Amino acid sequence: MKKVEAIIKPFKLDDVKDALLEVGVEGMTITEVRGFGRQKGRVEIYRGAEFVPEFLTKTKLEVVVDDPLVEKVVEAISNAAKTEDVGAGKIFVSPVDDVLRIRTGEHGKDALH
Amino acid sequence: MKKVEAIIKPFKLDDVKDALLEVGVEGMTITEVRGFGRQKGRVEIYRGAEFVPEFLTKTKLEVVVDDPLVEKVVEAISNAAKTEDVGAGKIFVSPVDDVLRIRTGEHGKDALH
Amino acid sequence: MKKVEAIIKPFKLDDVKDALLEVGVEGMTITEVRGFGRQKGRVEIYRGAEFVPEFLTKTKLEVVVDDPLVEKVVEAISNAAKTEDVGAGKIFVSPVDDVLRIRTGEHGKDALH
Amino acid sequence: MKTKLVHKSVSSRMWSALKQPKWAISVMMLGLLGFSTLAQAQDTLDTGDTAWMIVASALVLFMTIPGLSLFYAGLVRSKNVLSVLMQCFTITALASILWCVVGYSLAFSTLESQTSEGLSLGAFVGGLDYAFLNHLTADSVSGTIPEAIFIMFQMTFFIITPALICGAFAERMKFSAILIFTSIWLLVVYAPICHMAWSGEGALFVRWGVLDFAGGTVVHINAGIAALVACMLVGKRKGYPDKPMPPHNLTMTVTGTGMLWVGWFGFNAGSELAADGTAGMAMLVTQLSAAAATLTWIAIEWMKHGKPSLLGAATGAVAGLVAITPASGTAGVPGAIMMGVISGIVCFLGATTLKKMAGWDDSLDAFGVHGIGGIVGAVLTGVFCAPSLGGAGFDGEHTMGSQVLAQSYSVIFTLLYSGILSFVILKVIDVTIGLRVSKEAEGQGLDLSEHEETGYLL
Amino acid sequence: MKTKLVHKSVSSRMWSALKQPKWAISVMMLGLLGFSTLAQAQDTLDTGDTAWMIVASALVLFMTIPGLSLFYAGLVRSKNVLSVLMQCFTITALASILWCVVGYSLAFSTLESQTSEGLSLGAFVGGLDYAFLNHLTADSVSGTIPEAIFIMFQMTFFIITPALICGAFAERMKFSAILIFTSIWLLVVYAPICHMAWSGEGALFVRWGVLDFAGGTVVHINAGIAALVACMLVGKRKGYPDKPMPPHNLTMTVTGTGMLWVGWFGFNAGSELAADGTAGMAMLVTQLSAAAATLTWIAIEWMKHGKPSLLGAATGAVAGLVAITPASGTAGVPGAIMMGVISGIVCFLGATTLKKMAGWDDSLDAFGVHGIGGIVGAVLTGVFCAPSLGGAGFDGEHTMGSQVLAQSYSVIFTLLYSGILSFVILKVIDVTIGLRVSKEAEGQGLDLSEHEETGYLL
Amino acid sequence: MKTKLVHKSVSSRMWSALKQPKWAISVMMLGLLGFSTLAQAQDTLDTGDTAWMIVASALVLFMTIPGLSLFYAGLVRSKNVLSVLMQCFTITALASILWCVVGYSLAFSTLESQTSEGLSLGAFVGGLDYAFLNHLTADSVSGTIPEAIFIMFQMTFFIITPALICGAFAERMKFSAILIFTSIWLLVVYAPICHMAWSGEGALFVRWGVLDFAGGTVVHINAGIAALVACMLVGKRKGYPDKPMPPHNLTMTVTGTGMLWVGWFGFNAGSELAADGTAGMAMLVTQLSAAAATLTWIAIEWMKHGKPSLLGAATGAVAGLVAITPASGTAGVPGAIMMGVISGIVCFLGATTLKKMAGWDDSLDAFGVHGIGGIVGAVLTGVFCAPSLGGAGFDGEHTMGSQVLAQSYSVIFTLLYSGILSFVILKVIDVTIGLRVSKEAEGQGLDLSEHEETGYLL
Ligand SMILES: Nc1ncnc2c1ncn2[C@@H]1O[C@H](COP(=O)(O)OP(=O)(O)O)[C@@H](O)[C@H]1O
Ligand SMILES: Nc1ncnc2c1ncn2[C@@H]1O[C@H](COP(=O)(O)OP(=O)(O)O)[C@@H](O)[C@H]1O
Ligand SMILES: Nc1ncnc2c1ncn2[C@@H]1O[C@H](COP(=O)(O)OP(=O)(O)O)[C@@H](O)[C@H]1O
Repeated sequence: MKKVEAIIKPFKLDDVKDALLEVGVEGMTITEVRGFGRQKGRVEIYRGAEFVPEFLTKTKLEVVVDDPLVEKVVEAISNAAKTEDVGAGKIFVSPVDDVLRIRTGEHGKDALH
Repeated sequence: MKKVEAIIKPFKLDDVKDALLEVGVEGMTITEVRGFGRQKGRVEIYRGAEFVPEFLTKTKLEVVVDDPLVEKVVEAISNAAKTEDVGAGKIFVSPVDDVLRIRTGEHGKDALH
Repeated sequence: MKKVEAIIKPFKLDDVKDALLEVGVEGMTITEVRGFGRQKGRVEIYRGAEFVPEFLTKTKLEVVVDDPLVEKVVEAISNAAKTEDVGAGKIFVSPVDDVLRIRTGEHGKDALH
Repeated sequence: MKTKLVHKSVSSRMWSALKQPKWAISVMMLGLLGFSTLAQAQDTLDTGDTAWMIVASALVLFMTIPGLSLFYAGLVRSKNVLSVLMQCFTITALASILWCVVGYSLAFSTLESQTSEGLSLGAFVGGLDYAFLNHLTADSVSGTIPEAIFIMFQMTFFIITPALICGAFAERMKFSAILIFTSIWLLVVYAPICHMAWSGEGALFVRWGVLDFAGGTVVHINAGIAALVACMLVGKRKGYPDKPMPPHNLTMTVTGTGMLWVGWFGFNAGSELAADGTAGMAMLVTQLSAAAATLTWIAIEWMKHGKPSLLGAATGAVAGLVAITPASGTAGVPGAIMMGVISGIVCFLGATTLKKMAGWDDSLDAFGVHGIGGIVGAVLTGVFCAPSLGGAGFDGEHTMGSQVLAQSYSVIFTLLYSGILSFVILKVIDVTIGLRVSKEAEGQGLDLSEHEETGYLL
Repeated sequence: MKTKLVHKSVSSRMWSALKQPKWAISVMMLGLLGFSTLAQAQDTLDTGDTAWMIVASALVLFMTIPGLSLFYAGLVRSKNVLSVLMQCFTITALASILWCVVGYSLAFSTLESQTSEGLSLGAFVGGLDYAFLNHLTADSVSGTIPEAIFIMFQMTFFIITPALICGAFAERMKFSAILIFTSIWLLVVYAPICHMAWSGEGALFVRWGVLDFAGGTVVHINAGIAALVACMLVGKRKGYPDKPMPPHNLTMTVTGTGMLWVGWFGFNAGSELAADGTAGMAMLVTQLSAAAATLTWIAIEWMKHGKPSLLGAATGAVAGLVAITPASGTAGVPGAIMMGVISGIVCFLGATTLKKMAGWDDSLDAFGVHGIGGIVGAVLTGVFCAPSLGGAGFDGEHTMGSQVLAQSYSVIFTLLYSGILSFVILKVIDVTIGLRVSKEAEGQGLDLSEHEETGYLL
Repeated sequence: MKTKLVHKSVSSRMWSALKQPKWAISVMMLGLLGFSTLAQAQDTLDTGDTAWMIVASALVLFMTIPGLSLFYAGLVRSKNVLSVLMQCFTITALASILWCVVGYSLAFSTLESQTSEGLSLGAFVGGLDYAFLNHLTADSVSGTIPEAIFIMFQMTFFIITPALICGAFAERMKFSAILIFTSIWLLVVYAPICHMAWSGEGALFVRWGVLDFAGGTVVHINAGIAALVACMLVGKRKGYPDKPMPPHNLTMTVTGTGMLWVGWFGFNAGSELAADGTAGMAMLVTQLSAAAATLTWIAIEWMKHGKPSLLGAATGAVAGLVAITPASGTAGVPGAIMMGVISGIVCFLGATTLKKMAGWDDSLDAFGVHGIGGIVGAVLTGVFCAPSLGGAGFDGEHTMGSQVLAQSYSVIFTLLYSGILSFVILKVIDVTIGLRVSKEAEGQGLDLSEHEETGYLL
């Protein structure tokens, strides 16, 4: 099993979610994060004092999926979250040993569906 | 070492924390997240416009533990977080290569206690 | 590739970020979390009712880096985040299988620079 | 000039004229004759009335900043919170200046034309003789209060009316377009309607015998229909109605509602322009209508959805306040409660069923509450004026039927006048600079895209 | 009817009667004789008094919405923020209607009974002759103000008192139960106590010579003891006192405190029912007591915990405002400062030590501050009325000792009357529909479980 | 005593004296002669004036709590939000007590010294005869209002002035040091300046013929220069100016701005001490200056940065309000608009370019807005008093040139007096207990380190 973690622009969340549901994902977890990357924030000016936010509001999406689905999921996210400019985001894939559904006690694959 | 990550209902946090302390866990990290899963939100109605929140407020708990403790920790969380209805939550277990306690520079197991 | 995850005191974020940029990191993601550990909160008193916050506001910093950089990154964080007292924080290192830059579709190492 | 000031105070107190026909007629005669000796005798400052009207003006300004601003700002998504506050705040500043430059003159100057018998330009709009308030000194008196206070009081109405409209096109309209629209609309739509209702006995609505004590037509219907036109021309928010757009901060909305409610005493009881028994009644009926509408709205929710909501309570309160506005000088206790109940029901339908059916995106229900509540209130004013229903009674020339008819004329006239002109103004802006921000800007939120600021950094 | 109105205005100004015994006696005689000619002469509207009382009424309403609402809402956990706001808001609407239906009549009608010599029903409660305010017209005058304003002013007290009680059972009581309790309590408890204190010279507290200028017994003790009974019957919040439940938004609480403080001038100086020197003194002593109590509270915290807190400052201010309320017409500058200091100390103990010892979960210290502060204030009113302490002086028949005794009678009577009846009302509700939400609902928060809404979506 | 009260009311209405030289002179003569019969005749309470002044006092208090508190609190980082609120709140309490203990006496007592011809101590400061307000009764009258209300009204100025200073050293100064500084500063700096400006015809500024209707020197320049000195002595915030420190909650700031704006009517129109035509004009010009400055500020931003900001609008409004303050009794409509435009431009430069160049860390621009706006306003008051510019006209002895000179004297005097004494007071505190919190405490935020509380637990 893998965890696919994507850092995307907040306003893309809806599209990404829909794309994931289409490829069969049934659950996911969202965290509001602040990202630092190439994309620089827009200059905000407060009483003449310029302020370039180094950290931008981003959305982190985590979805744990069975190995066969990983590629599809990555692709789905990638397509839905794409924008032309810097800061479109990143996807990380990392190993997961096990999953447990608390309510039923199911383990592994079963816990995901 | 493993990281045990649990997505639980926010009002269960207290019970889960107590259960973890009992099995010997000494530290943990909590994040407020929004979850998408089978559990659907309750219909909120704003001036007649129905609004079913797709994403529900959940609490993510992360605890890194030494391998021997993993099973006990998963069980402790699972028992304490259980509710009868959908949305009780999920637990993910994933590998961790190393831990460092910043203050002392200790590594590995030692950094956890 | 590894993910280096650090739980630090919020007011140390600036120093840590600078240290990371110095060792060549180009992106990172920040989450506001609440931590439970040895450090206990300061007693807050509301109308005579004492309240020791068990969970303290912490900052979680995640940075995915190429293997050769891991050690330098851990050291950089560790040095910059160090404080004398309990609660300075923890660093976790865990495996990452792949990275994708959404905008360009680049994979692996390339996606990080 | 004194004579004109008499007209003003007479018209503003038309209600009492209606109750005391003989006095009214004699004053009108004086007006016609320009009999200035008595006029001067009457235009003596009363410190009590002045004290009240200073405060009433402050209260109505308080309704806009921060009252209405907070009410609206809490209802949008957090990425647009500042844009709404900015619109209300800037409109406040802009309207204040416009009012003194020419707005007051267009609304309240009553040059020759109004004294003539037939309909003339003066029945519709004022002249330019008060432009820049050149005539004003600290000694100018209007009725029993300083004219400066009368100007201030009416200015606060000039401010809140366009601010109300902002509710309809929230979260998507360009800031520059809003300012241009507001400026033109205030002079071309508001000032004339205000003149027709409140400038004195030659004015259109006054000829018809319309009762609009505190601004049912002038403020609420006027703003409501402009809001409806605007939201249709600007178009729906991206994602509406499929994507839910729940209020981001209801604590803010209910804080604003409290301020609106309290400020509304300035609006309604202040419209008496004096601290007297009618002001007292206006205050009481305002309270009762708001209360009744609040309870009605949450009762409907409770029955329909199983739970009463805070947003429902707040919206109901505003509906009740809107409805009683034109009637606040003439309705009695039972009338006020009835008007609250009826406006609660009708506005509920307006902001929910009707809006859903019609499919327009009146984001914060500026039309649903102010437009519809205003219409309900204006018409019912004619009903609950009846002494048998506890009202202050009709003018000698009117019965309930004819009064309701007069009220309806003013409603229809305002809907048409404001609706059509708002449409024209907005269309012109649309084809020149455009009404709407880019899609990207809308996605990102107006706070950043229009003002480069962020609401909360908690 | 005129005669009765005289009684009313006399009683409300009992303080001045006490200072000018001769005048007081002669007016009382007039009252007894029903000498209506002079009464009519006296009941002439004064625009200055009217202006002030319109504003005072608005200020007291402002104390509840949004003042007290915000004060309380900031203190609860964020999952219950809307429920508190909703309770205060709905109570405002509900009480407004009830007041006009029958509340005002029960409180202020003074039919035959009060003119008789012995204790009769009229000493305890009013009749039904003012029900639905059928008697009211725009010309009705009470003292020097329109009766509509007198009704409005007293209505705002009728609103805030049950809203205060909400602090005790916050975060766990059913919304429906709150509304039922409030409705019954207002008519069965508030209206009679109000009548006994303020309806005129035949009323119970007036016979005793009790000084309660602005509502120490009627509002604060009355609400405080009901709050205590309620929080005991409803039971502790889940987790209390082991789990800390810190305020979720102190910025909101302190905003509400500022509004309460400012609004309190309407409450206290407004209770003079006129814009005169006593109103002026009432304003000044209100300010000083609040200020002294604020400083006292944070000084105690500083000494005890090493740091002064904002919540402490805000709570202290409210304690000082509560305490001075009954004394605001009679205390002088030194008395006000002393009362502030004493109430700061005693309420600190009440909201901390006593509460901890007693173990009850008075969530937001409705009893700890309003109940205890009210008792302290009511008793001390008898002390600081003394001219030697800067007070306005005693009625010819009273010494400090006898005045304190009279005050104590009213305190004990109110504690018993309100305490027992509140208990009965709540018990009945408990066994019928239940007072408390389910455990699950409490865990989830009342915002979602009772109103299906969420406070913040930042 | 009566005579003294006459002086007071005369001085407070110096503007009108200036317009009606003959009347002024005769009153002055009466004052000199202590001609008490007429004085008594004049000191009759007017209920309308009293009603207005009660409310005006409430409005000015409202400016501080919650107005200014919220304005400032929204501008700091969220870890310091409570500390700012706490400072404003505690200062309110502290200043209230100090005012009654001795502040009022130092400011407004006019013992023998002022009646003498040459400059004497009495021209600079009052005596101690009103200490503890021992002279005060409910019957004391000052002009046409109760003296208690005059005391309250002036107290609210005594409260807001030190609260304004807090903007300069926000986010780093010790709470204890703030309280000590405030206490000394109020008695040693504020009270004398207030005396010199407003205590009557023998006082320094009055001798010079200075026009300061509502507190340009007394409040704004006085606070502004003290703020500048304080922020320089306390030092820059850690990280300033490299690290951006954007406002954490602009919704809070703009809410506070709305409250300030509305409250300012109490400040300016209240300074007339009566409900009359001049109060009316004061209200109107206040509105116009604020509006003009708002538009000016955002216009500059729009041109310079491409976008108008909400913070800009709010800051502009305050700048315009500050500038018109001393002129609000004498400027006309065109003058008010011009003063708004000019103060908008100059304060923009002050809060941006000048601050950046000078390098001081005046965190919330207490000097940039209040100091600079105050200076601009004080000087321009002398210009826009001219009848040719719509003003009320000069005293017989003054021309525009000489008036501007008189204004400049008072500006320079206030800058020097307040600047030097503030420096000395702060230095002494610095070397004794220290002005600044520890580095760690600053990093952690003052909410936790100074008050052990947390602003938001959403
Ligand atoms: N090495 C990294 N580790 C963790 N998060 C990263 C890393 N690099 C980028 N991110 C996250 O991805 C977001 C987008 O990255 P950015 O460099 O701005 O855009 P792009 O990937 O389009 O070049 C950042 O805001 C940050 O949250
Ligand atoms: N595949 C997944 N990846 C990441 N998070 C998930 C996944 N599935 C579920 N979750 C998280 O677990 C929560 C509970 O899941 P849900 O399906 O509602 O309940 P249950 O596990 O009881 O069927 C979700 O709200 C979501 O935050
Ligand atoms: N086993 C753990 N798993 C996850 N997070 C942990 C763990 N132990 C500590 N933490 C995080 O690290 C933070 C610092 O830990 P703490 O024990 O207070 O300090 P120290 O590491 O200096 O002894 C905690 O607040 C918590 O967020």
